[in-house]
Amino acid sequence: MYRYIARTVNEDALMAKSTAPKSSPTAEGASEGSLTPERRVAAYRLMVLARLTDERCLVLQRQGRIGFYVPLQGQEAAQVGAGLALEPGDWAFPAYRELGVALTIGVPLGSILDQLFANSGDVTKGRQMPNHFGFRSHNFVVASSPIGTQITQAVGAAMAAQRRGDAIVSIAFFGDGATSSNDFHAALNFAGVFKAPTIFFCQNNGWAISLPRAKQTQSPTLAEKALAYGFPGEVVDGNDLTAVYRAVRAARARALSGEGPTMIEAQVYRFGPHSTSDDPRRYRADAELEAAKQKDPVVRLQKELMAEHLLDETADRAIWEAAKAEVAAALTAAEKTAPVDPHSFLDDVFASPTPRLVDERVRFEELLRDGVVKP
Amino acid sequence: MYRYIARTVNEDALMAKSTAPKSSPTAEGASEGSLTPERRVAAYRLMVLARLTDERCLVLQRQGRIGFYVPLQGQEAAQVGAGLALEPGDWAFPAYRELGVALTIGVPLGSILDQLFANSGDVTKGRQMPNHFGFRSHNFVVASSPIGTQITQAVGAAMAAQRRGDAIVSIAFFGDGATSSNDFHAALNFAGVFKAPTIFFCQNNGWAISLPRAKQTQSPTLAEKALAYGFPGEVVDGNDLTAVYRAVRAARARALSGEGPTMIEAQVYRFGPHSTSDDPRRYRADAELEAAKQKDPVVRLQKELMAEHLLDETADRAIWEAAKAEVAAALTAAEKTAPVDPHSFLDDVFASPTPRLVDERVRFEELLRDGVVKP
Amino acid sequence: MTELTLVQAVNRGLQEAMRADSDVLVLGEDVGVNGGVFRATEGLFKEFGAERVIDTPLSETGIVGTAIGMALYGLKPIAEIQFLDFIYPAFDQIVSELAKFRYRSGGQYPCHVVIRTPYGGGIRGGLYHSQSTEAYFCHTPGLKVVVPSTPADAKGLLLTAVHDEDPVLFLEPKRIYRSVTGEVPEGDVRVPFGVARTVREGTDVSLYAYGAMVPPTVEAAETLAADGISAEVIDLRSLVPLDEAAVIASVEKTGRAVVVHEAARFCGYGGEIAALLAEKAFYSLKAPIARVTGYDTPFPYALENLYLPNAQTIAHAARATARAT
Amino acid sequence: MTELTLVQAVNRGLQEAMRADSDVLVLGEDVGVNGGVFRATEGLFKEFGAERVIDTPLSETGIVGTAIGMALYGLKPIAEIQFLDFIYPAFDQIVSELAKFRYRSGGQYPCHVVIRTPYGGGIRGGLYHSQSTEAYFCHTPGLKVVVPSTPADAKGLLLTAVHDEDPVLFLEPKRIYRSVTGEVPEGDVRVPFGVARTVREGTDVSLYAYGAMVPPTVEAAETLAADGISAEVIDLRSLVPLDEAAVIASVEKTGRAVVVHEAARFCGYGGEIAALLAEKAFYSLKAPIARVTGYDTPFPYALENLYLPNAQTIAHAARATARAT
Ligand SMILES: Cc1ncc(C[n+]2csc(CCOP(=O)(O)OP(=O)(O)O)c2C)c(N)n1
Ligand SMILES: Cc1ncc(C[n+]2csc(CCOP(=O)(O)OP(=O)(O)O)c2C)c(N)n1
Ligand SMILES: [Mg+2]
Ligand SMILES: [Mg+2]
Repeated sequence: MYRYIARTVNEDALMAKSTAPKSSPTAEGASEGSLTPERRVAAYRLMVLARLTDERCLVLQRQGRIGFYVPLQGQEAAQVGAGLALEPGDWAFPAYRELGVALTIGVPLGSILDQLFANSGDVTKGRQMPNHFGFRSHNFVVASSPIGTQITQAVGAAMAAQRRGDAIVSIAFFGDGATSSNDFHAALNFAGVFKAPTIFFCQNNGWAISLPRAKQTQSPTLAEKALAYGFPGEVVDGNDLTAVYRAVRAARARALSGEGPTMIEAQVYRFGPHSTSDDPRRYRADAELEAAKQKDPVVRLQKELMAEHLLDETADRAIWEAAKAEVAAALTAAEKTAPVDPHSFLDDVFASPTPRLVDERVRFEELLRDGVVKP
Repeated sequence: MYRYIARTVNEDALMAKSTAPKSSPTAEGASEGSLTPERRVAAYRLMVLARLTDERCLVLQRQGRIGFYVPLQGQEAAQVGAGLALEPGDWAFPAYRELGVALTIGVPLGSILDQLFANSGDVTKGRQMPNHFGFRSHNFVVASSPIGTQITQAVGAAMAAQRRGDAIVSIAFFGDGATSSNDFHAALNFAGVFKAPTIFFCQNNGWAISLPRAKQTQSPTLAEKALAYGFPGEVVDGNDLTAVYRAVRAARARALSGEGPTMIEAQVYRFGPHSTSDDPRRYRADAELEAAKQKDPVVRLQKELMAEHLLDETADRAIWEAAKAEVAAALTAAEKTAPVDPHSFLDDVFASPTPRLVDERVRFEELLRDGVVKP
Repeated sequence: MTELTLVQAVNRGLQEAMRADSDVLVLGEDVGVNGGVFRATEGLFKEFGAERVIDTPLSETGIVGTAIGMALYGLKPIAEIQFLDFIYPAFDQIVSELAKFRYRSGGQYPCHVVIRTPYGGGIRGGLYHSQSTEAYFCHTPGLKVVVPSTPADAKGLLLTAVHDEDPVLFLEPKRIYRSVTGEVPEGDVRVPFGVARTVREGTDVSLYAYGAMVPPTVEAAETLAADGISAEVIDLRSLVPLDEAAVIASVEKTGRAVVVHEAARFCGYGGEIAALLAEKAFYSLKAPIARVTGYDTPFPYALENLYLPNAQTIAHAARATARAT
Repeated sequence: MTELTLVQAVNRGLQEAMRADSDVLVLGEDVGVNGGVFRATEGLFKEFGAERVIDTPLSETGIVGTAIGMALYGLKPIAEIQFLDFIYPAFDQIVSELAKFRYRSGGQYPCHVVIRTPYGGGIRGGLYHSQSTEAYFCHTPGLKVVVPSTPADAKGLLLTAVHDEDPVLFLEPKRIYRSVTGEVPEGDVRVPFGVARTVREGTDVSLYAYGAMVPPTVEAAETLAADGISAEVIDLRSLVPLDEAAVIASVEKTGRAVVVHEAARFCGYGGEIAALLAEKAFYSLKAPIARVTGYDTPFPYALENLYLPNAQTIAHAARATARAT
């Protein structure tokens, strides 16, 4: 019974039972694993749209037109790849960086911008900081700021679907930093025990604000943490759209077949600051960023599509122009949209207001009427 | 980069890099791993004392002489083995079941009984339920009830020792159930990152109240969870005193050499109820208990010592009689000790009382004086 | 009507709700095969099976976090936390998530989870099996908090909780789980939230209490009656939403108020009642507002009987309040 | 004396304490190389190194849990929680462990951890970068809770906190981190706990505030002065232990009280102040006690300016209180 476990430094052992081939952009065939050329071009369009939206939003924030912004550049392939692998009915539990997932599953850009502007078109009614999206219409559960909490919730939703007999999965999006959270542990443990049809999709972008991946945990990969909960984890190149898509499809199939959860670690790199409040020059070397940019997922897919003659320069230019126009139009519309109703912050605490809240509304109306507070 | 990790079902891989031989009672030699015959006999004495104390306390609780009790039967070898492996200066962070550890590191039985009786001899001043021991004199940090919290604290103490340059380790005691707690995750992660000289000593007694080990987590062993944090975990037969001792000594040496933490899963079985509030017949099969009792750690060591002629029936009887007498004497003393001072519940909230607490004491004194409350 | 203990009434409430709606399920530690450490879920596992009476790993984070996910999906989970003292690993999920889901999603995601948990002292449970920290939750907008003190209210409030559309913390006074019995109506008979219960009418002083403090408060009122003091006893039972009208109306009648709870005094729930009266019933008040509460110390083990309010200390404070000039 | 912002004063306090005692160390998320997301720990990593300015993984449980272990061992850890809104994963360690260690060990194990954390609204931070939940901690026996509103107090209270023997929650009003500047003494100049600060004397109405609510409360007092109402402004600053004597003395003079805080009203800290006055200054009170607070909703993003108290709403309530008959 005396045994000593030393897998930690044994990279080979990790791969011993590899069930999937090393990725290669040409490895297609298994329908679950393949993206048609059309879908890859569509994915490219989405990645370009996400990239341009992002660039624009960073400017909007600097101009004071939106209050805050969380950029996603460098994570487009991971987000679009994962989004494409989902089916209608699946439930996504995002963190705050998942704008690209939202676009991919069909959330209109305008709805996204309305949230960033916290205007009257924002379905979350201006209650949350920018990037904390939620679209019930798309089973894109409203994000919150506390790191990790959505992971456990995703497991609960999956358990509920299981109980109802619904053939859907839930997918939790989170970062490398979130693997240190309480909820990561609880979620993966419950998912393992209850064989919940959940996909744990970790975008390891190398940083939790200023803390590099290497200082977050001593495990060689994040994916292998899944083993501590009795199910497989997988590392995937998050700059490789097809690889991400394939991994999520496989995890989805596994979940639906009743085999339980999978963790996927998509290795990407955060090109921008953590958020518009952050200055990464304080803690990270330019060289690291430059090296990462060599693997830019948008450029990578662009090159692949061109090499495969699925795209030429004219078509490419058209895609970028169309995206630019789409962003501009959506932006104009969002900025024209009326601000949020000043009374609305008192709504939705409960299904119907308690007497205390009714009182508070009366008090607030009086303050407004008397000019003590001004909207 | 596409790789699939499937160690979970591969028991062989677990053992691939085993650095220690399979246990065998005769494998001695390395001084770290050996217990002298004298120390093994002394260990047996402690195990007998723990067993008899336990039996007596269960009776005391049924008789209403103490309010509550948490038995440890079945875990004597794990506790005494671990306790023997510690050195003065090491810090123990126990849960509520570690009476045997306390005895082993030299806490007088009388002090233990005083805590169970919550009398004026209780160094914790009757503030906690029975079994929540704490003895600063022995670096046996006061136990609390919330599961898991001491594990993270043990890591902090180890980091502090590291910073001070003290050549000591901390050891956290916890059960199988506690591996599901938030603190387990935080503690092992921090310990891995900071290479804290901590030993995570998990007594897997098969149950978290009514939840069997198999339903707590899907990982094949608990020990292998350590790998998710980048350090080794080890499964040890918790009924084998020497194996436990050896594992803890090895972990201790590793910690002191700066290599970092180790997790040890001592596989034992909880013979009794979870606590005196519990009725295990509701959820566990008699047969399972009977099978476990075949491996009774006290009987096992008794047989080993006899086979090795370190003990004969006369000496054995003397050990049991002496222990019985010790328990009886300590009990008489504890029952004679005065109850805790009725004013004392207002002390020790802060280093010195705030005005509010001074007021409350005045109010309390008035109530006492006026006979409104009666001690 | 059946005569039941308070914990049996909880059990019947759960059974009733689960029979009526297959979306209702129970999850928590030891709730299944074992029937709960206080037997509140006794028999449910047998009747409804492991899919609806879920024994979870030892993680309150996991219990509440997954319950939230289930609720978002449309189920009606009832999570048991074994002791209120052990709810803190779930505190982030409760205050950051459960309480705020409806609000922060702009009403898109109601999140209806019921969290049941035994609370309070008097069972020789020491620091971690005795606390009353209802004020934390009452101070968290978006949560409802209720505390029965009778078997009928236990079942009736629980049924309301299960059918409510908002998250509810359902606090069970474990000290009177078995010591209080009473008639409980059969079937789906609900007790509404936001309505206090006048246990005893009176004209000289208003005594506000809830949970396990109701019986000693009533006993105190009886003692006071012998002294010629007529005390009104209000069982608040719905801490959020609070029946402010009833709280105020009583003091408008008596002019004097004593608030009773087990929790530590400083920033406890009694502070809110006192503040409410000092704002909205100020001109009716004839005497300082008294609070009879636990002391501002952690909860002690050996001396809990000295720490906790009882009929004598309540009567003592009420007498002083009734006579203050 | 140097003119500093509030956050600079915090930084100087940390530096001072770390220079004076090598047992003092800082740990938290992004506190090291990055100098803290608000720059409160700027420069410390460079001066004291990675052993004393510890960048931790993203786990508040781990931060406070390990800080407790360090404190038990004898170090003096100062844990930073990036936002008060993110303290809840550590709530169990704080309320169950940190607050109770000394008590439950019979005084054997003091546990002196300082937890620093920015709190409060007004920075467009939405639900999770704006909350003021001090009442949770004030209701937890065994914890001290302080809130500076000036740079001098920020440094002085922090130094007291570091040298105190008990656990201290040190709340930093992030809204005025940079907007408030003031003279700060050099060296180890401490501001004692348990002593309120009278910001402005007055005779007609007492205004109690703390943290980022102090400046608008002072502004309100100035407005009132123009109306002929003399308002006294008390900066409570030490919430636990509270300077009850000062709170009561002010109302004994003015007869009227308004309590101001950002937190939601129900069961907020203002309730305790009102209850204290309604008990111990009852006969001095001439008007209902008013509370000017956040609403009983989660903290909103777009409309936070409507949610938060400001000089106008404070003056409005104070005027009504001063004139009530
Ligand atoms: C519980 C909690 N602690 C701290 C924070 C502050 N914080 C916001 S994002 C972040 C880092 C998250 O890193 P990661 O999970 O890798 O996600 P990424 O931002 O890289 O996408 C931190 C520490 C928080 N939001 N929640
Ligand atoms: C946070 C928390 N949740 C629940 C409990 C109630 N409880 C007490 S002991 C226990 C089971 C612990 O099992 P394990 O860790 O295996 O230790 P053992 O009792 O078997 O030694 C539970 C659920 C608790 N004490 N703390
Ligand atoms: Mg990251
Ligand atoms: Mg166990």
